[in-house]
Amino acid sequence: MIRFENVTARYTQETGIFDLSFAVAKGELVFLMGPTGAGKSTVLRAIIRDIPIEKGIITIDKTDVTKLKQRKLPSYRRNIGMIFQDFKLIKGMTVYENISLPLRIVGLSKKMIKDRVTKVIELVGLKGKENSLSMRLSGGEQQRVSIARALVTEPDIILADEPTGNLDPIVSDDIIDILQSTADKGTTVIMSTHNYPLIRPRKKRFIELNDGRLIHQ
Amino acid sequence: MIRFENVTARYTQETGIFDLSFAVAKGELVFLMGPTGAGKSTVLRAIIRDIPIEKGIITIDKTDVTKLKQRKLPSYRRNIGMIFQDFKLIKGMTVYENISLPLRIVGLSKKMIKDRVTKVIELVGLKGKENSLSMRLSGGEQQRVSIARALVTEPDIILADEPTGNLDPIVSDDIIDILQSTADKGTTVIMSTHNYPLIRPRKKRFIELNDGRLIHQ
Amino acid sequence: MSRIIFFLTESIRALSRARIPALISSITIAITLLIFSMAYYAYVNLIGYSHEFKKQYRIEVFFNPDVEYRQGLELFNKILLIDGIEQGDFVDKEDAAAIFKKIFNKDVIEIIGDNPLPFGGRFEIDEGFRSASTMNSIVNEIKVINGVDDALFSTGLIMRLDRLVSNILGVGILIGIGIFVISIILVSNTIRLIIHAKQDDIHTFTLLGATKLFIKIPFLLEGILQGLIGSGISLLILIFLRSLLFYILGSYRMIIIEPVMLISGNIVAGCLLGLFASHRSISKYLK
Amino acid sequence: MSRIIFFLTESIRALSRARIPALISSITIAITLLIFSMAYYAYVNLIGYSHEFKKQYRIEVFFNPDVEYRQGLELFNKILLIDGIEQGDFVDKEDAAAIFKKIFNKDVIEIIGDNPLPFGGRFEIDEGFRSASTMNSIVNEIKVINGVDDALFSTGLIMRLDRLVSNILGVGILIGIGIFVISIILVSNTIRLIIHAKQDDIHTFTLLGATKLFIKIPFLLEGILQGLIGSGISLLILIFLRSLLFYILGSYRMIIIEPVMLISGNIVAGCLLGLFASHRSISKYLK
Ligand SMILES: Nc1ncnc2c1ncn2[C@@H]1O[C@H](COP(=O)(O)OP(=O)(O)OP(=O)(O)O)[C@@H](O)[C@H]1O
Ligand SMILES: Nc1ncnc2c1ncn2[C@@H]1O[C@H](COP(=O)(O)OP(=O)(O)OP(=O)(O)O)[C@@H](O)[C@H]1O
Ligand SMILES: [Mg+2]
Ligand SMILES: [Mg+2]
Repeated sequence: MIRFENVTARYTQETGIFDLSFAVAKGELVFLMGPTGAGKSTVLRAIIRDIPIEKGIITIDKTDVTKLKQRKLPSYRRNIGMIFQDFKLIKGMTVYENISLPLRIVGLSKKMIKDRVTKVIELVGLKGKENSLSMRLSGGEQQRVSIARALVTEPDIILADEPTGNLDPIVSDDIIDILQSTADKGTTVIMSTHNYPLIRPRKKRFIELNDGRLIHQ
Repeated sequence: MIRFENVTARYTQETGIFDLSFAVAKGELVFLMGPTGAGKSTVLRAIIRDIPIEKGIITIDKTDVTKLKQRKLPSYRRNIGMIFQDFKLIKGMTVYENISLPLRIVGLSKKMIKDRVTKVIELVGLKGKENSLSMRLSGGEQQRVSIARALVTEPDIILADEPTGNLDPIVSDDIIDILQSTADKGTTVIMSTHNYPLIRPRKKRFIELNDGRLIHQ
Repeated sequence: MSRIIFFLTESIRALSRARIPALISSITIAITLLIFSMAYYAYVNLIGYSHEFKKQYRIEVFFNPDVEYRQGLELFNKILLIDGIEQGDFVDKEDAAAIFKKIFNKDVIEIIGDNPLPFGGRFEIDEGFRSASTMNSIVNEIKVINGVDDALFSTGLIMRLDRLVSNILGVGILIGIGIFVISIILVSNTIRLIIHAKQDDIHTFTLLGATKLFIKIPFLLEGILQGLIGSGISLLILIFLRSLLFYILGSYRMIIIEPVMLISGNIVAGCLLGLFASHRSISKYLK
Repeated sequence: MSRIIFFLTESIRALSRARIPALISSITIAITLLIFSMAYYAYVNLIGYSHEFKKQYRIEVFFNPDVEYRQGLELFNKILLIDGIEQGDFVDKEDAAAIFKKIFNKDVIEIIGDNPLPFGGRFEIDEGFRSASTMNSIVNEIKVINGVDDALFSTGLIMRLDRLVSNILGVGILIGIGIFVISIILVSNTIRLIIHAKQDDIHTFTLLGATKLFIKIPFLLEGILQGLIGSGISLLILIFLRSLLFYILGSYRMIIIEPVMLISGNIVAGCLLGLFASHRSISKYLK
């Protein structure tokens, strides 16, 4: 469970998120909507503690993550799979290396890594690209790598920041299906998107932001 | 007018574009479609001479651009406004600086630069963000900067590579409207996209690629 | 004109935004200039030191035993006028006896009852004439003077000093060239790394139609600015070292390089280094 | 174990992908090691040179005028046994006369009809005893020997040499420390620039839950590898310079540092430099 209580996190006086309160249940898939600059990415970055939180409490299960000590952050973040809007791939690494990175951070055995990575590579449709450097991929392929990297650790929480911007509608739908099925297995998923047509048929709960403020949940 | 005649440009044996032939008339807006990895970006990179062309001829108006000398490239490229899929903004520059860059390259006076840049900034909806560093923008804002930078020189050709991936459908439609109106003024526009729903209502000509080969035009 | 100002403000802004890389390359330039300055300083002082050492270059002249005091003085003054003679001491019979005593620890008069030692002179040589060959020709000139019995100088010592000095000069020049080459490599490398990190931006610039010159100029200006900052840092450290040196070696005589020369030299060398290194580096990324 | 191998192959791969930065920092390390090695070499040779120069440290001993040849030899041998005396030349009347002739250009026998000069000796001093104070105590020891009239050494020259040598040693140590500090700054700066360019990747690593150690290790290994490559380059250049030196100065006597020591020293110093510099740099980006 993820709960925001009156969370404020600012970049400048007027940009950021302000006094946000909402909750997402365990195993739920929620869409985070809003126009450009609404603060969707900021919400996700707040959860992963990538920006300082000025006020308010973010609770995950029962712990207040705004109070986590610096040295507790690594293990906290390992339970979160984030798909970054700008992918954040390691340019000098291959597809395989990028996707296996979180598992190597956890310290899994080589064999287990191989099993899991092979599986997600197939899942996101990157088979055959394992050994391509990530900077030598098309935009859509890079986005798939980013998705695979978030899925590979089978985390408790998935934060997907505009995960389908470079994918065509059919593939995008497949990706949302994948996210839905992980949610069904108990993972909490928050996906930010502007793509109303893509999510409209799903009739899921969505949280809507504008100018850093909640306008619908 | 842009004409491809049996153009082949490869990254590896099987990736790239192969034996492509098509033509786009002056003042036309054409969509370039196809799934991830189809070769859309490769086509646009071939036009701007960002990749070596192995075989075939690309003619713009009457010149064969595959034969352009290295030192002719700058002036050739100044007539093309490209919206890059990965934005290619200069991180350390502000919005204003990024957008004015092509004009400074051309050598326009400070005053003219200011006029033009202010106009496109308003056009793409970035007013108020002029002095933000481009790395401090949301994904959608970055994409708008990239669009504005391509429009600001009022080029003869616009190559838009997935220009709306980080924008919501309404803004995306506005952007396509802008591209359409520049085309109506005589600019040739090629826009790559996967977003079929976005362009379907426009009933425009589209060129479809798969695996680097033409499958529809 | 406005373009130049534009480029200048641009590169100052770029520097202030990428402070760490700029600072690092300025430090590298500063270190280079420091080493340069200190090497130059050491070189100047070594030459000075060797000249001082060479003060001991002396020609000993012995007059005929029958030369009397007054005639001896005349001869002495005559020799003093020879080119290359800086100054001299007249050695009379008593002086010679003292030297004898010093060397043999015996009183010559006590031994013989009389002082059989001749008058003579001891002459120091002008700086410009302090080499084995020039001294030899002076000696020959003295020898032919009527009343002079012999003139000598200790060839071995002078040869050795000559060799030492020319060795030091030679090695010094080699080291200088070495430092120069290494400086350029180090500064180039630093700036190359900075530019390497910016190659994506450079590629973007070319895709936007920028000419090579347009891309280069900001980097060159940055290089010059880094050179200026580097020379500033090096001058600060040099001033500090100078005071430290005075404090430690207070009494010691040291040849200090003229401040104007030092400052202008550092600034010019810094700018040239920055300019050259950034030119070299940027050219590698603009084939 | 498998993790170590993983990290190792990882960093070798990283190096081979980012060849330019790796090469540049290896070159910086190589230059540093080169300067180190050459400075050390120069230092060792300077000390050697100064020792050779000091060979001219000599004590002149004069025996009483009534000391006869055989007794003189006995005294001479006695003095040779004194601690600190390396070797000696016996000076008999004829030698003394020759010295007299050399200095005063006069034949003492011609002047007096007899050779009034005493027997004596000229003694060279062991390396360990070549300082003004130790030579003074040796002289005092000699002076009390029965039959010795006087013992002298030229204090001024020795004082000057002493001072020169200790100056050179002092300055040498200062320069050594300076080189050391500058090396670390230069290598750190280079590696810092490389890491600076990777700060986005480092940030991504932390967002993926990597611990500081996990992020650090590859950089440290890379640093060590760069140190290894750097020491390799510096050794190659040193070998080349060595042959060059032999070629140019062939006949000259030079003290060559033992190859084993040079190689191991370079490798160890290179690795430490790379390790230390990368540790310092990466720590700045992992607050
Ligand atoms: N690092 C930053 N420094 C300063 N301001 C920032 C930074 N990142 C984002 N902002 C600003 O904060 C606001 C919210 O940004 P955010 O990235 O959360 O928007 P978003 O909803 O994700 O938009 P998009 O759909 O375009 O990705 C924007 O106005 C943006 O300009
Ligand atoms: N620099 C590169 N080096 C090697 N292969 C590349 C490079 N860039 C792209 N490719 C490969 O070439 C193929 C076509 O890439 P391209 O970027 O043209 O696809 P695209 O149609 O633009 O896809 P997307 O919609 O995902 O952007 C892909 O299979 C991709 O992996
Ligand atoms: Mg966002
Ligand atoms: Mg593409």
